[in-house]
Amino acid sequence: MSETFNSQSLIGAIQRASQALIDNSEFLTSLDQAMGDGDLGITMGKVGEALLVYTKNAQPTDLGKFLMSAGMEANKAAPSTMGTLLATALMRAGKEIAGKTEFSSADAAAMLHAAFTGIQERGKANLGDKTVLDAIHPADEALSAGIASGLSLREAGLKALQAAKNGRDSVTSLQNKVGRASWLGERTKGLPDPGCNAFVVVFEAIVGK
Amino acid sequence: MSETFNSQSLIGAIQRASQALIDNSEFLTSLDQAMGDGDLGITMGKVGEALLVYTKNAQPTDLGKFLMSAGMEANKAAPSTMGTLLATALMRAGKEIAGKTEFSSADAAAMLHAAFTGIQERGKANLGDKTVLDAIHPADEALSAGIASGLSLREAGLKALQAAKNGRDSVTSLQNKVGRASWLGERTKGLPDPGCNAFVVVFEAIVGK
Amino acid sequence: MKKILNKPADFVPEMLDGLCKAYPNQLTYAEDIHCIVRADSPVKNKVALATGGGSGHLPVFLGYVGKGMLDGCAVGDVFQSPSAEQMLSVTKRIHGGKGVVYIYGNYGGDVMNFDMAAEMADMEDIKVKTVLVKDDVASAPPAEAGRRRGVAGMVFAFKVAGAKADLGGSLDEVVAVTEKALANTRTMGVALSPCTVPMAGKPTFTIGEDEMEIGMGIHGEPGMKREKLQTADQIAERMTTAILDDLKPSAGDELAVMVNGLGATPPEELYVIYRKVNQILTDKKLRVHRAYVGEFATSMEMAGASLTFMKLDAELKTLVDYPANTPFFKQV
Amino acid sequence: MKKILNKPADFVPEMLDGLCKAYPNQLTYAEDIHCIVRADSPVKNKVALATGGGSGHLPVFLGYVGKGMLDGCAVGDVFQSPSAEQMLSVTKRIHGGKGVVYIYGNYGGDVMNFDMAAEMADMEDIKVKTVLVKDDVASAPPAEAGRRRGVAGMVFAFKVAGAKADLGGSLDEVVAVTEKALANTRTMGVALSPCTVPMAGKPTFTIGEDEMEIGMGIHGEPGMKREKLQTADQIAERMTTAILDDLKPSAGDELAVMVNGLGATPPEELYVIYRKVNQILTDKKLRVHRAYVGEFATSMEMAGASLTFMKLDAELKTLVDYPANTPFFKQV
Ligand SMILES: Nc1ncnc2c1ncn2[C@@H]1O[C@H](COP(=O)(O)OP(=O)(O)O)[C@@H](O)[C@H]1O
Ligand SMILES: Nc1ncnc2c1ncn2[C@@H]1O[C@H](COP(=O)(O)OP(=O)(O)O)[C@@H](O)[C@H]1O
Ligand SMILES: [Mg+2]
Ligand SMILES: [Mg+2]
Ligand SMILES: [Mg+2]
Ligand SMILES: [Mg+2]
Repeated sequence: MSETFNSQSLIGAIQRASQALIDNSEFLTSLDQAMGDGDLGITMGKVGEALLVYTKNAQPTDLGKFLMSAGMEANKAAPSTMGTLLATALMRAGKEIAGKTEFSSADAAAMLHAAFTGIQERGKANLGDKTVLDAIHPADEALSAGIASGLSLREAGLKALQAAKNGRDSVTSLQNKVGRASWLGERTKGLPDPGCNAFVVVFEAIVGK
Repeated sequence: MSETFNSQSLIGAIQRASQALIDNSEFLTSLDQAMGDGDLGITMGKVGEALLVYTKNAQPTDLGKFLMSAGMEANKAAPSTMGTLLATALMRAGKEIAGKTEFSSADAAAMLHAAFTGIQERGKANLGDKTVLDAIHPADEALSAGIASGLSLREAGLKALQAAKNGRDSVTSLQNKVGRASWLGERTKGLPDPGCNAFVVVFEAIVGK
Repeated sequence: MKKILNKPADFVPEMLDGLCKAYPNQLTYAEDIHCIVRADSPVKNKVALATGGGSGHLPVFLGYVGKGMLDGCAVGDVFQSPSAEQMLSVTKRIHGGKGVVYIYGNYGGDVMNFDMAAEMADMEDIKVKTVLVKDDVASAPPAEAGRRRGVAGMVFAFKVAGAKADLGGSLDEVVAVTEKALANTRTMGVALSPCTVPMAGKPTFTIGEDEMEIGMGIHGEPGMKREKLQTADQIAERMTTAILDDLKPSAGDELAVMVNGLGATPPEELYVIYRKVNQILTDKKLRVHRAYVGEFATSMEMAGASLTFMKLDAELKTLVDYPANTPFFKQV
Repeated sequence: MKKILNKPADFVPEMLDGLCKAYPNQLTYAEDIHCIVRADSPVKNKVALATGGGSGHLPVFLGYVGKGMLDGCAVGDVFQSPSAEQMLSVTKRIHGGKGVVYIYGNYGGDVMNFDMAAEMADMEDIKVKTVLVKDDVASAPPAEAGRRRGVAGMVFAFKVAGAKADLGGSLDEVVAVTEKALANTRTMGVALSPCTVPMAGKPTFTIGEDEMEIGMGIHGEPGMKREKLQTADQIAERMTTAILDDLKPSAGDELAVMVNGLGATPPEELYVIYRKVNQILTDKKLRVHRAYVGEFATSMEMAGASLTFMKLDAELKTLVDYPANTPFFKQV
C-alpha cells in the first residue's frame, strides 16, 4: 500500500517550513552570531517570506518545475551559504519529480536524497566537517530505510527527524572545518552548528512533531 | 625720580608669566571649551614652556631683540590665535626698547601700548567685540595714566591689573563678535572670554597680586 | 554607531542609485538586478573581469569597475553574497568575446553562487574562469591556506588582472598572472571597533575600550586573538611580521604595499602605521615599489586597519604601474 | 574613540614622515619645519599656490599638493595653525618667479600667521596674494559672510586655482578666478559624533545617541542647532536647501557638487545622500556638471557629512575638468 501526495501536501510542507524559518529567526541568528556573521536568521527569514509569497495561491501542475523555481526564488531572496544550499536542495529535489502532479513516499525519500547530494556537491564539504550535511545525511539514510521497510512517510519522517537531531548534536563537540565558522578554529568546539539547526527547524516543520 | 629695570627684571617677568600660563592651563582650556575649540590651555602652556626654555640662562644685552626673538619662539610654539597675538605683542613691545640694556617705567607703559596696538592691527578686532583687546586696552590706558601721574610701576601696574579685570568682566555678558567663538553667536552671551582671562593671568603674574 | 540612513532595507538600492547618478559616464546600473557594469560594456575583444560580493566594503567591490580594472560587479545586500542570477546577468552584459574571469573573495555563499553562475554561463557558451582571493593570513595556518578568506589583497588582484586584460591578454594569460599575483599576496588586519549592519541595527560584535582584535575579518569574523590595544608601531610590526613569516620574501625583493583603513580610522593613523612598516622593510632590505595608503576595502564604520604585501616580479611591476581609472581608484 | 597611535606628541611628525615615505617621487618633506612641497618645486614660471592649516583633516590640506593643484603646505599640529615661519619657508621653497597665492580657511590663527608670513615674504621680494575660504553657510548669516569659516569648499578653490596656474595664468588671474570660484561656492555640514585630538585624549564634544548637530565645523565648533537624528533624505534636503537659499542659482545653472564624509561615515551613506541631493537638483532644473563623493575634508574619526555646491560658468567648468594628480586627488 503506497501513499501518494498531491500539490497541496507539497505546498503545505513548504509553507510550514517557511513559517518555521521565520519563527526561528532569532534563534538561528544567535547561533550564527556565536561562530559566524550572525545573519542566518535574517537570511532564512527572507527565504521563508519569499517562499510564502511564492506558494500563495499557487496551483502547480508540474511539481518538479514548481520546486525548481522555488529554489531560484530562495537563491534570489538570500544568496548566503545556507540560502544557496537550500536553493540547491529545492532544485535537486524538484528534478526528482519533474513532470509529476503527485508523488509517492519513495519519491519523497528520493527527493531528500537528491537534496543531500546537491548540498554535498555544491558545498564540497565532507561529513564530520560540522555542516548542515551532518544533520541531513542521517535523516536521508533514516528516511530511505524507513520507507524501504514499509513505514508510512510520517512514521519514517519522525525517525528521520530524530536522526537529524542526533546528527546535529553529535557534531556540536567538533570543530567547524569549512565555511566562515572554520576561521574561528578551536573556538567552535562545543557550539551548536547553525546550519544543522536550520535543517532541523525545516525538517521538523515538514514532518510535524 | 625714575625707576629703571634691567634684564633680570624682564626675564623674571617673562618667567612668572610663563609659569602662570602653565599653571592655568586647565582653567583656560575649560573656558575655551565652552565657546571655542578648547585648546587655549594647551597652546598657552606650550608658549609658557617655550619661553621658560628660551629665558633659561639667558644673558641678553639688547633687550629689544631679546623680546622680539621671544615673540618668534612663542609663535613657533603655538601659532594659535592667542599664541600669535601674544607673539605679536612680544615683538612689538621689543621694538619699543630696541638696543636698550635697561628700561624705564615709561618704557614699560610704551611697551604695553605697543602690545595693544600690535594685537589690534594683527587681529583687526574692535573694542567690544569681546576679545583680549577688551582686557588689554583698559590696562594700557590705566598704566600710561598711572605712570604719567607719577606712580611707581608696581602701583600703576596694580591699577592696570584691576582695569584689565574690570574690562574682562565687562564683556562677559556680550556676544563674541570675532574668531571661533563668534560662530556660536548668542550662545556666547554670559560666558567669560578665554582670551581676556589669558591676559589677566599673564598680567597678574607680571605685576604681582 | 549612528548612521545616515533612510529605511534600512533601502540602503543598498539607494546607495547604488546615488553612485551611478554620480558617475553616469563611467558606470551603468542595472536596477532590477543590482549589477554595475562599465558604461562602455561590453568591451569587444578584451577578456572581461567580473567580481561580486556583499555591500558595505566600498570601494570593494564595485568601486573598482572601470578602465584598467574590472568590467562588472554583482552587488549583494550588506555583507551578503549576490545571487547566481545577478552574477550571470553581469557575465552576459560584460562578455566581449574573449571570456570572463571571476575574481572574488573566498566566502562560502559567494563561491557557491559564482559556481552556479559559471555553470549557467557555460550553458550559454560563455567561457568563465575563476580566481579566488584567499589572502588573509589570520584566517588559517599556511598548511590550510586554501581555507583563507579574501580581504584587501583582492584589490591587487583586480589591478593586475585589469591591466593584463587591458593590454590584450588572453583568458588563460589573465588567469595565470592573477593567480601569480595572489600567490605573492598576503594580508593581515586588526580591528578596534565594530560596525553596524543597517538591517541588524546593532554592532556586529563588542570589544572593550582598551582592546583590539588581531586578525579580524572584514565582516567582523573573530580573528586570532583579542588583546590589549597596542601602539601604532607595535601593531605595524605585528602585521608586518605575520605577513613576512608567511610570504617569506628574500632581501632585495620589491613589494607593492597597501595600508588599508577599515572605515573609521583616519588616514593620519594609516600613515603612522606606514611609517613603521616602511622602516621594518628597509631594515630587512625589502624595497617598496609602490605604496597604497587609504581606504581600499572597508567594513563600513569599523575602526582598524589591514596591511597587504604583494611580492613583485618584472611582469607584476608593469601591471601594478599600469594606469587605471575607476570612480574610486585612479592611477595616472 | 580608540586610536592607532604612538606618543600623542609624535602624531603629526610621524604622520608626515610616513606620508612622504609613501610618495617620495611626488612630495618632499622639510622635516625641521613641517612643510610639504611638490618634489619638483619650485616650478619655474608658474604661479605657486600655498596652503596651510591644522592636521587631522586629511586630505585637507597637504593631500592636495601635486600637479594641477597646490605647490606646498605648512602643516600645523592637530587642529592648530602652523607658524608664520613655516608658511614663509613654504613660500620660499615653492616660489617659481611668478608670485605666490595663499589659499586657506578663514580661522583666526591661520589668518594672522599667513598675514605675518606675507609681510615677511614681501621683505624678501616675493609677491604674495591671499584668497580666504569662507564657504560654510552655517557659521554666519549672509550679511556677515565675511566671518564664515572655511570648510570643504576649499577643495574646489584648490582645484580651480591649481588648474589656472598650471595653464599659465598670472598672479592676478589666478587670484581673480579663485575668488570667482569661492564667490560661487557654499558648504553646509552635519555631525553625528565627535573626534578625539590625540594630545587631548578625550572627545571634542559630546552628543546624544539620537542627536545630530546641524552646521558643525570641522574642529567640532558647535553649529546652528542640535536636533534629533533625521533620515538621510531629510539631512540631504536640509543641507541642499540651506545652500541653495544662500547661493541662489537659477534654473539651468550647472554645479560642481561635493558630498564629503567627515571621517567615520562610510561612502555608502554618502551615496545615499548624493542620491537625494541629485533628485532635488534635478527637480529644480539645476544640472550637476561633476560630482565628487568621498572624503575630501575630514575631522579624523568624526561621523557626519558636508555638502558643497560650486556654481559654474564656462571658465570654471574648464578648470574643474582639468586633470590633477596628487596623492589624494587624481583626475584624469
Ligand atoms: N561548504 C559547506 N557545505 C555545507 N554546509 C555549509 C558549508 N559551509 C557552511 N555550511 C553551513 O552553513 C551554515 C552557515 O550558514 P550561513 O550563515 O548562511 O553562512 P554564511 O553567513 O557564512 O554565508 C553553517 O552552520 C554550516 O552548517
Ligand atoms: N581677531 C582677534 N583679535 C583679538 N583677539 C582675538 C581675535 N580672535 C580671537 N581673539 C581672542 O582669542 C581667544 C581665543 O584664543 P585661541 O583659543 O587661541 O583661539 P583659536 O583656538 O580659535 O585659535 C578669544 O577668547 C579672544 O579673546
Ligand atoms: Mg552566517
Ligand atoms: Mg553570511
Ligand atoms: Mg581655542
Ligand atoms: Mg585653536
